[in-house]
Amino acid sequence: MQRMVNNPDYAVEDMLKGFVKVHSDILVGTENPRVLKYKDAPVKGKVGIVTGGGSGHKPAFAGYIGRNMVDAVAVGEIFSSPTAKAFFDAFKEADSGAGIACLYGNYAGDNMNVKMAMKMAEMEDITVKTVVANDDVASAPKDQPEKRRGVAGEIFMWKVGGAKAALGGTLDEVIAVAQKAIDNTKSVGVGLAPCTIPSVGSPNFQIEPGTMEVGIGHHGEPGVKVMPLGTADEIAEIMTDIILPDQPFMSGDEVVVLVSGLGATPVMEQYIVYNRVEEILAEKGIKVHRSYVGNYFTSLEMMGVTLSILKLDEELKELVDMEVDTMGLKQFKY
Amino acid sequence: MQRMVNNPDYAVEDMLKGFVKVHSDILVGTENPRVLKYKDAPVKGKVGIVTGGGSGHKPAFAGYIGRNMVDAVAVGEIFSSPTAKAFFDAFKEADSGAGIACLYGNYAGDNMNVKMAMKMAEMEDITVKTVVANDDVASAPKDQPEKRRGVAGEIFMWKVGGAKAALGGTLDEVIAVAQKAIDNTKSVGVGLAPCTIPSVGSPNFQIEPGTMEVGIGHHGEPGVKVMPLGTADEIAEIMTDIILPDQPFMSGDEVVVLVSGLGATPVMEQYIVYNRVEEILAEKGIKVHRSYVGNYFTSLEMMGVTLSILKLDEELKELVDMEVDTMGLKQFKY
Amino acid sequence: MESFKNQDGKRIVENLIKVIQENRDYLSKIDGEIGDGDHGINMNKGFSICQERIEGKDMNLTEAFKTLAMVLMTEIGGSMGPLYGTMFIEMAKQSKGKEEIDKEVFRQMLASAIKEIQEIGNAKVGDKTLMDTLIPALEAYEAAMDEGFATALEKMSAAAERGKDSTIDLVAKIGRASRLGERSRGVLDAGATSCWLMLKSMADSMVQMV
Amino acid sequence: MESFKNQDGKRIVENLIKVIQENRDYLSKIDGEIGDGDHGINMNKGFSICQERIEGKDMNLTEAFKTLAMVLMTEIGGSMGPLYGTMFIEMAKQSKGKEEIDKEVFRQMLASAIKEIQEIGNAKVGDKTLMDTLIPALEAYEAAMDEGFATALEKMSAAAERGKDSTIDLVAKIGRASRLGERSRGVLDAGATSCWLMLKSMADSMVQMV
Ligand SMILES: Nc1ncnc2c1ncn2[C@@H]1O[C@H](COP(=O)(O)OP(=O)(O)O)[C@@H](O)[C@H]1O
Ligand SMILES: Nc1ncnc2c1ncn2[C@@H]1O[C@H](COP(=O)(O)OP(=O)(O)O)[C@@H](O)[C@H]1O
Ligand SMILES: [Mg+2]
Ligand SMILES: [Mg+2]
Ligand SMILES: [Mg+2]
Ligand SMILES: [Mg+2]
Repeated sequence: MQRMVNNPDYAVEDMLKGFVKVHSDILVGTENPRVLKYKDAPVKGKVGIVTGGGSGHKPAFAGYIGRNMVDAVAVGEIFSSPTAKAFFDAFKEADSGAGIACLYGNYAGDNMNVKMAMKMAEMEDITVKTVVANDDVASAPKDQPEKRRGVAGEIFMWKVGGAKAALGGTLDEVIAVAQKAIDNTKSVGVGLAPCTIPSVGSPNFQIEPGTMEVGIGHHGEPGVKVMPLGTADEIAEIMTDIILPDQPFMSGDEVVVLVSGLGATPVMEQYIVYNRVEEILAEKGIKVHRSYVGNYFTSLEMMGVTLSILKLDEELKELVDMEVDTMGLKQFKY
Repeated sequence: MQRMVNNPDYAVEDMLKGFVKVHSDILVGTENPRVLKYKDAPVKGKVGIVTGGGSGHKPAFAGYIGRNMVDAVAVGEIFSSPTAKAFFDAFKEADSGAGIACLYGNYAGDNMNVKMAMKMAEMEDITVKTVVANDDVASAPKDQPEKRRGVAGEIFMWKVGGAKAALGGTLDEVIAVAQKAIDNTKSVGVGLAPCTIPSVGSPNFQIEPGTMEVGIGHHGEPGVKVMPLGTADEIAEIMTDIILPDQPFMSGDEVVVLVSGLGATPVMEQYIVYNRVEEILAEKGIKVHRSYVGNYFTSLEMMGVTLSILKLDEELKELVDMEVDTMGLKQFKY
Repeated sequence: MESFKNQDGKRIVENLIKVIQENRDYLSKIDGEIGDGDHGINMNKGFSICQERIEGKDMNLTEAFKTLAMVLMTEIGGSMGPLYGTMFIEMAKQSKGKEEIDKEVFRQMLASAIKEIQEIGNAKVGDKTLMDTLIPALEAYEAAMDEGFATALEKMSAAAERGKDSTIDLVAKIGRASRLGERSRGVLDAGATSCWLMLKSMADSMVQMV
Repeated sequence: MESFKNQDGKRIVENLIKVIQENRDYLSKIDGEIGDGDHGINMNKGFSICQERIEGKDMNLTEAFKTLAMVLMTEIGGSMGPLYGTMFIEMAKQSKGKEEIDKEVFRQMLASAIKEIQEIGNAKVGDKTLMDTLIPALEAYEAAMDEGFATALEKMSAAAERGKDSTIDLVAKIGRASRLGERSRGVLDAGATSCWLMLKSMADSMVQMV
């Protein structure tokens, strides 16, 4: 395992120390070492945006803390849900009295810990409402949305929810629009090589060289099929074939597209995949309003990409276009 | 080779197509398919900032095109200098009559192609001056600066030169401050795993598992020594031991620190290394004014990091802090 | 009547810690087959923190379970934080104020733990989770209570093992592995395995004490 | 006197292209030992583009060399763009207007190419570059000119091979590999190898024609 850590069991602690040092212009640590918050949080009168999840997905989750996006984040072990206490403390750090929108991904551990944290919050009269991201089309059939995982599409949910909150939206308005964002987002992943949790020391799943796993999850959860490794164009076609019918996305739609590397796939190749994705969308009359390519939501040093497509309406477009200043996503508005 | 390409010989072409689509808010293609430029270039009355180099280093080089940074970039094959023609065309695209600062890295191919491009420019009365980055301390002894390679420290040279040009600096002023930035920058790389050029199909160098190569170059050029793989803290110590005496950086200095991943090393680990780097600097009385951690200058899917440290003075500080909007580096100024 | 003193019970938790530490890599390996490979790491980290917290302190079983539960719930997260945190907080609650732990007290501890875990996790027998260990263990324990505390504990332990083994043939219906469908069949469930290790350890410790 | 027609010379370039295409992987492998492994790819890409440009066209040697040079200089980059671009542009220049290519014309072509390459690249014999192939090749050619064009070409080819082989024992003083110091000893230089392949191919083609 060619990796740079100290005691692998404390990789997350060590990472957080460096992270807070580098990004002190945006975020700060809190009393709970597993909770980071926007330096100006709680923002007076603003709905607090909270998320959280396992580590190993940088920039997710803490990298999306910042102006017009996320206010506080609960940080878990690598690939493991944060504690209920961490979610609860994140609620407290982000709460200015306007309530908390907890926007997180659909994983068993996160569901349980958020549920327990909400019980704790109730006792302190903090109003918390949730949106549970389930954009990963390959993780369950369309009629079982409660089984679908949240993947890179969560970024759209945070972007849109954070923008709405910054514009003064009420908790219900923020929740409604974040829910709309994730309902309108479909994602799929393709894995080319596995990743290794440093404290485990060897990959906990395998992808045979010469093959790829279509529908892979952010922790290496197996996909829907293992296929011979395709060209970038073929991979783009396979992914769009899975995503487009699921919404369905149709001629005349305007969308935001996110191709995120899973960690070790060169950014160069992500652009090659994106190029074909946009061609396919153009062929179908779907217009790309905005796109993102890069390592936006990773899985340590896994190889592969996720593709996420968000269908816009006027409200979502305005919120997606809003200026944002986080470590993982910076966007100027001229 | 678990990679996502089409015809590997045309990976750069395919990448550029996607790149221009995604970043149409910042940059545009030009008549020469191997030259990209800032959408507003040439900016009237402004010195044009041009760079260029081999591909495979994303976000470098084209990712630093944008407001207050680079105006035009010549794009080479993977790990191979752009053509003289591409450099020349980039000069033309960036020239508004105020002259061109060509800020590039010290590699044989780039040196030759820039030299030939400057001859072409002369014939068209375009004034071109150059700064040749040579920040890589491990690539030659201090008394042979002409043999030292340019690595991630080039980003500081572009940032500072671009800011000076945006503030209305003359060509000589831009060249002087870019030269100062690179003279004040020392870098070193540590490699943990090799990379593969897609059209070659297998790594062109090896790093034995359990070892690391100290002083490795951006194309896998061998370093100064091969050692047993250290912890993140040890790696930070080895790198600072090489860099700090070379300037030398001293107590009271203010610096900018850049830890860049080489491609496949999880960002998490880059923060772990950074954490120890900042501790070491603090122990020595060196103050970090600003820091960057992430995949800022990569080598396909190589594992490892580079560390670059820039010693500031008041002029450099102002230029480093200036707002910038490129794909690879976005910075708000409040 | 067979029983042991709450005051002497700390060693039960100490043994639990030891067993988890010894099985760190084994549990991660099992989790790696159809999960994400971190089960042993998560468990080991939590139990080792608990070890530091109770070391050298004068504590009874209730307090030791409570310490373990708080560590799991506030410092571990994952699925195990809430699930096992709930388990041990219930064991602490049901033993609280009892000077002697007899077979009826332990029945309440186990039953209450299982009820609350089910409340939060919504898993049932056959879903390929730790419930496949817990539910048959409780049934076996209750059925054998007439034969004495020690026997009931031994039968609980044996039933837990069978329950754990039963997960091999199951298709996961809950948690990460549930997305695998048929591909999750043929391997043990990690949570069911750690749960068996813990029930067995508790039974062994208690049998020695009663 | 031995000579061949400029008009018939296109096949010399066609053969050059073939030889580079056939040695694409070999050249990259050599470059990979102490360079960055792209030499064969760069060369193959340039020469293959040239192939498309000259295919089916009626061209003399001068025009074919010029096409090759322009492709290398404007579409290939790397070190080879300027170095080999310069080489072939000089070969085009020196053959321009000559209906017959005789041993003196070729001498001028080769000498002028080497002079200009040295001008841009600043390498000398012993630096472990393509100069180690070129300089002895020219020397051998000039020394053998009295023995006739064909013999001179054959001796040039043989000297180029020895020059290429001499790079094995050299420490690189220029280019990427120069940073390796002693570690660059023991392997061929990629540019010296491609240069030998090209001189050999040119000599073979010309010998058949004179
Ligand atoms: N809802 C649930 N109810 C009961 N047990 C569960 C539930 N979800 C998961 N588990 C158990 O958790 C185990 C996995 O634990 P662990 O690997 O530590 O957490 P994670 O799945 O978050 O990585 C599974 O083997 C299963 O036994
Ligand atoms: N200054 C120079 N003069 C002559 N030959 C050179 C010079 N620099 C490099 N070379 C030749 O170029 C070869 C490498 O070419 P190539 O791999 O295509 O380019 P790059 O080094 O840019 O990857 C070396 O083997 C060497 O023979
Ligand atoms: Mg986990
Ligand atoms: Mg090269
Ligand atoms: Mg797990
Ligand atoms: Mg090379």
